[in-house]
Amino acid sequence: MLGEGIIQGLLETARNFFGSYVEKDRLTTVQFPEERRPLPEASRNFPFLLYDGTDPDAGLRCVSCQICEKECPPRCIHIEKSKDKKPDFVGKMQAYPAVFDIDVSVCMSCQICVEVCPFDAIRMDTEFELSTTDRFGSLLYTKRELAKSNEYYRKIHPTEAAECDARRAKDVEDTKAKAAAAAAAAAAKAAQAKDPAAAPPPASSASTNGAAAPARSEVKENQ
Amino acid sequence: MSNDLLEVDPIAGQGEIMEVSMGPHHPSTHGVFRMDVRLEGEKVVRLKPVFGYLHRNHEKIAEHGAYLAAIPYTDRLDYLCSMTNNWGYCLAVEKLAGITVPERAEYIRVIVAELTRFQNHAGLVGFLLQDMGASGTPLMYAFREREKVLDLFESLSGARMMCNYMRFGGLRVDATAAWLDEVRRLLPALPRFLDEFENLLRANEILMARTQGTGRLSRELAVSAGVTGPMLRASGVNYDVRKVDKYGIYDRFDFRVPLGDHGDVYDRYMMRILEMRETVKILEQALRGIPEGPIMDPKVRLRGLRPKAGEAYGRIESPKGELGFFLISDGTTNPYRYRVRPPSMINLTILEDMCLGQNIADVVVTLGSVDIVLGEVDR
Amino acid sequence: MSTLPPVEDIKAQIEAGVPGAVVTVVQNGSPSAQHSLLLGREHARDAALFLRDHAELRLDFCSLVTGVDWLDTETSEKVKVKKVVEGPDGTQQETEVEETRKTKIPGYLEAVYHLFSMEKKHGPVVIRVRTANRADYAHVPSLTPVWRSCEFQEREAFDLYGIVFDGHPDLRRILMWDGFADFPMRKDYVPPDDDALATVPHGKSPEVQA
Amino acid sequence: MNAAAADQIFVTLKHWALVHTPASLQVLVSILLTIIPIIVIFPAIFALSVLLERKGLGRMQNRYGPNRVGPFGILQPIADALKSLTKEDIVPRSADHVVHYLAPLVLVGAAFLGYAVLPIGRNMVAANLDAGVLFFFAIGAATELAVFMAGWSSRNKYSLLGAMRAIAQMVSYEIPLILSSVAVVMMSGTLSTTSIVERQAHYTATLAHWNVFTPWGLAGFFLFMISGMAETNRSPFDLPEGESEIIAGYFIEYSGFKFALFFLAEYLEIFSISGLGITLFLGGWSSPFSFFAWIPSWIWFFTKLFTFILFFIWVRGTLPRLRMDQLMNFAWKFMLPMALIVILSAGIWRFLPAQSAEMAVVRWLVCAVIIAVPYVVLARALEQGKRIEKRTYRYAE
Repeated sequence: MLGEGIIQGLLETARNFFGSYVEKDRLTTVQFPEERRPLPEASRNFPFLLYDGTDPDAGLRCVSCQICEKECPPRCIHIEKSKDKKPDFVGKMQAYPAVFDIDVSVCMSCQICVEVCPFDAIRMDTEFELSTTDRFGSLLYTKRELAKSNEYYRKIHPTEAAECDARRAKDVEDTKAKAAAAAAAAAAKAAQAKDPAAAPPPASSASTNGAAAPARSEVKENQ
Repeated sequence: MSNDLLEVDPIAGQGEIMEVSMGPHHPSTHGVFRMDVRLEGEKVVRLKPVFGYLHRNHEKIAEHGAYLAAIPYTDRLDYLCSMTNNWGYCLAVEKLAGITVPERAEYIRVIVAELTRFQNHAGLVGFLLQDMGASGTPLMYAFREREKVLDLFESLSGARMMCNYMRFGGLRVDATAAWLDEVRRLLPALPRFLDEFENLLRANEILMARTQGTGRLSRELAVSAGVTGPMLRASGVNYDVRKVDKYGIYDRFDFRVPLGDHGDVYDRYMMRILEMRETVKILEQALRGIPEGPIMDPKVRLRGLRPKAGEAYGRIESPKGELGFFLISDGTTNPYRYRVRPPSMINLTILEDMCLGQNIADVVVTLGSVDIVLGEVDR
Repeated sequence: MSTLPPVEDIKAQIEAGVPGAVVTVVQNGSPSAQHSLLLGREHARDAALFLRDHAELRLDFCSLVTGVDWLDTETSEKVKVKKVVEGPDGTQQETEVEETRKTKIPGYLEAVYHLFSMEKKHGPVVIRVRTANRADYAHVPSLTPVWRSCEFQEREAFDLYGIVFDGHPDLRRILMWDGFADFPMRKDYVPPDDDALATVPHGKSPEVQA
Repeated sequence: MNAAAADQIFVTLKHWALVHTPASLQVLVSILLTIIPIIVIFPAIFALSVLLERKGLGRMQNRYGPNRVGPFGILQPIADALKSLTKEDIVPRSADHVVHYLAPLVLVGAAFLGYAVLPIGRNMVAANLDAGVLFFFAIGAATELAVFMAGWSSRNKYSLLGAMRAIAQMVSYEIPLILSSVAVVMMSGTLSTTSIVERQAHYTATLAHWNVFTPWGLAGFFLFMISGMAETNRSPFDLPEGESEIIAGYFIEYSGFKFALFFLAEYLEIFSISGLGITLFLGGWSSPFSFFAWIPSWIWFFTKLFTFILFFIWVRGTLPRLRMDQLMNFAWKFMLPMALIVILSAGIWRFLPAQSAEMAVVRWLVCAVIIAVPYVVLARALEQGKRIEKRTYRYAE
């Protein structure tokens, strides 16, 4: 009969009207500045550069391999390699970025730079209140603005950071083991030279380097 | 396509023709879209869709980048359904390079794609009613549910709309057990929302009067014009790429494809409602069957993928219709030719045929029922 | 769902069904193995109609229309040629000498159609039609009269590649604006450097300037 | 202070003020004291109902609604007013400037004039005209002129479409609107709004003699309210401004304060139509039960008015918009015949005797059937004419 569906609809809106005062899950709106939803751990916004320790200049993990620059779909990363080198966390001499700019007005938060970085040097931030009054200049983030500490990373992405830390700790250990093995081998060689009869078996600990190893070789290939 | 309420039209053919340019700034064109409409009174005598305002030459951009770099750009095609866009592209690359996908990844793909379908259909129905002048109530109900789905996407992929989640050969990150539990918790709420929606609107006389018999599309024209998705099925053609191609693991799920008989706006609206119910069924099955295992084919090189020279066309059933990606490889790291088959744009081909002789108010409703997203139409 | 015969069979069927049609099978080297049929321009529309109306094929659904730009290519192949060379001892002797021969293949534009059947639920059959050259407006027959779905996609190929589809009912630019002169999807297209919204040039951050 | 004094407090105040003014100014002061409250109170209700509408719609849509300006957002109307006052007033270059300027003024003026004959309480009516109902409809028709002035002068295709829609709609719906009130006029035997209310302010047992308690009154009331909604361009009849089709209709080219005037006029019309509906069918300022008669009459009037406003908001939050042809169809093929039948039913009611209780019940039933049967027939015809149906769908496996 004419009007039946209309009355049904009216009842439904009335139910929602009163329901919105009673049932919490009807109101999905959050009163933003006062009330903030916790961001999920996977949340991502714009990239930042990680550094270890307290000094952003000394501890910056980036070795300016420029993979992210090349892979970035909108090409918003600009890197200039340093002339000199400095030791990285395992003690290997590596270049560092003299200039590392990200134009976040161009960046589309796709996270591909994070995925391709073999050095765990670039990660996604969760900070989203980034408005500026200047259209271009303040949205061009330089190395200094981008550098954030590992502690910050642990705070915003705890699970991911723990994995990353474990991987790096293993790297350090492997390097140490490698160095120790190399030292042992050298010592053995020296001993062998003295006494060829007592030769130890060759060191086997230097082979495992986990996920970082193939990535590293890839870096060389690309360069 | 006669207007049954105005059977007698004594001044037909004598009236003055008024040209109205609907859009690009118009509240109901779903973005920057223009229709050059010629009106005789309020009756449409000609309608030419004009678009390209959002054109950014997506295909050229993708041809300039590596295979990996195109994935985040596919998010921006149909920006409401980034997950299915990712899937379409990844499927094409997988065909091109002969990559297999682990089972767990296939299940997660189905889950996120069906969630996408749900939120897209819910949003579309809301927008359609908004176009009919329902002052936002259905839209807000739809958005309330969509919000929950987007929250899930955010906690899975890190972003609500631009998910950039799938990779050729699998997925970027695994879904945690907690996430799957979240989806399980959400599932019962979805049919409840659909019931509410039906209460609000299904028997509503105004809705029926506005949509039944409006924007009719015949079966033959729909097939010839390559219309796909719910719009095609509303015209009574049983063609769902999920059933036809059985891509991914869709042959493992038990779901039905609703079909309409009239091909009008009401049927298109109901197709979406019924498909949402089927989607919930697929989700339930997928969540029951999801195995443990890897989510990425370890042999795949995401960076610097160099497929053998050749070409491949991969297509999926996106919420809007058949979303296809056509790739030609010349053996280098960049696709030689990258082409999207945008369902929204092709579904627009017959917009004029559907609108001729109708009221200007029906144009808006008919356009709303096509379900276009200008990001995809214009690319 | 019926299965589709191999492309060679379809080629034979077209050649039998459309008198005078020239059909070539284009092999596809990728694992997808979607081989395609190259139709001659003169009989392309007849062949398309044949494919659409054929009782077993019933390719009633043209899913995708693509323009592809193939630039002029130069292939160089190494050929071993026998030559008479003066030997070190002064005698004439025949030796095989490698020589590179360069062949210039003129480029062309190509329209690729992916056909499926909604009735039989099979596909894809890929057909290609090539233009004679890469001139500004290169012609192929339009298949819009066969499949309505080609209408916008052919317009798009015209807009972005400059392929003129003869017999298209409404061939105008579709994505670019009407006054636009070039064809941006062509491989040799150079975008004009007039981006008014270009951001700050990279490397000009205050740190560097200082 | 007793109930009667509270009831008549504004009347007494006005008298007191008049007594203390010099005789030469008394006429002027009397006029001002009548007009100024109307000009102040109804726009204040406008502000309040806009807030209510936004909050109510918000809650119906599971949102909060405005809640930032002041506690619970109650100062939102002030913020809105400030915004519209400070906005730039844009007049299209090709517009007819004079008419464009006049249209909102004429509209607001016409909207205010209707209040002259609305009794908002016992002895509280600005102008007690003998032909009050006629005056109201005559003034109501003047709004059509203003709407067309706005649509025409803007030189915009959408506004012209909107204006044409508005004219067609208003003219069509004025007929059932007037016809449904003819039944009341017929039964009351007067065109004066105050007399119509007074005739309803009697009680049998405890129940008032409101027209809405009779079958013809109930049907007439619904017809009146539906036509009223259409007359004031409220959802679901908001076609003249249908923002999803013709963007904002006839006031598309208005901004700032002129736009606010259109907005104000629209709500004023809603209030005045509701007020007339209350006067004709719901006993005006009288209470429904005799034991509530101690509540001051003006409180009753405004309570009823707010109930109406809330109902309008509720309907707006629920229904999609009709199409032009369906709207016309509804007016001419359903509303008009129904209004005529209501008149017939009222006539029969008038002449059927109702001395005993049984007779009264019989009379009630007879008149109800006279209305119900045509309703079923006409509704069927309307649905079949449009061929609308609930559908079932098949599935492919």
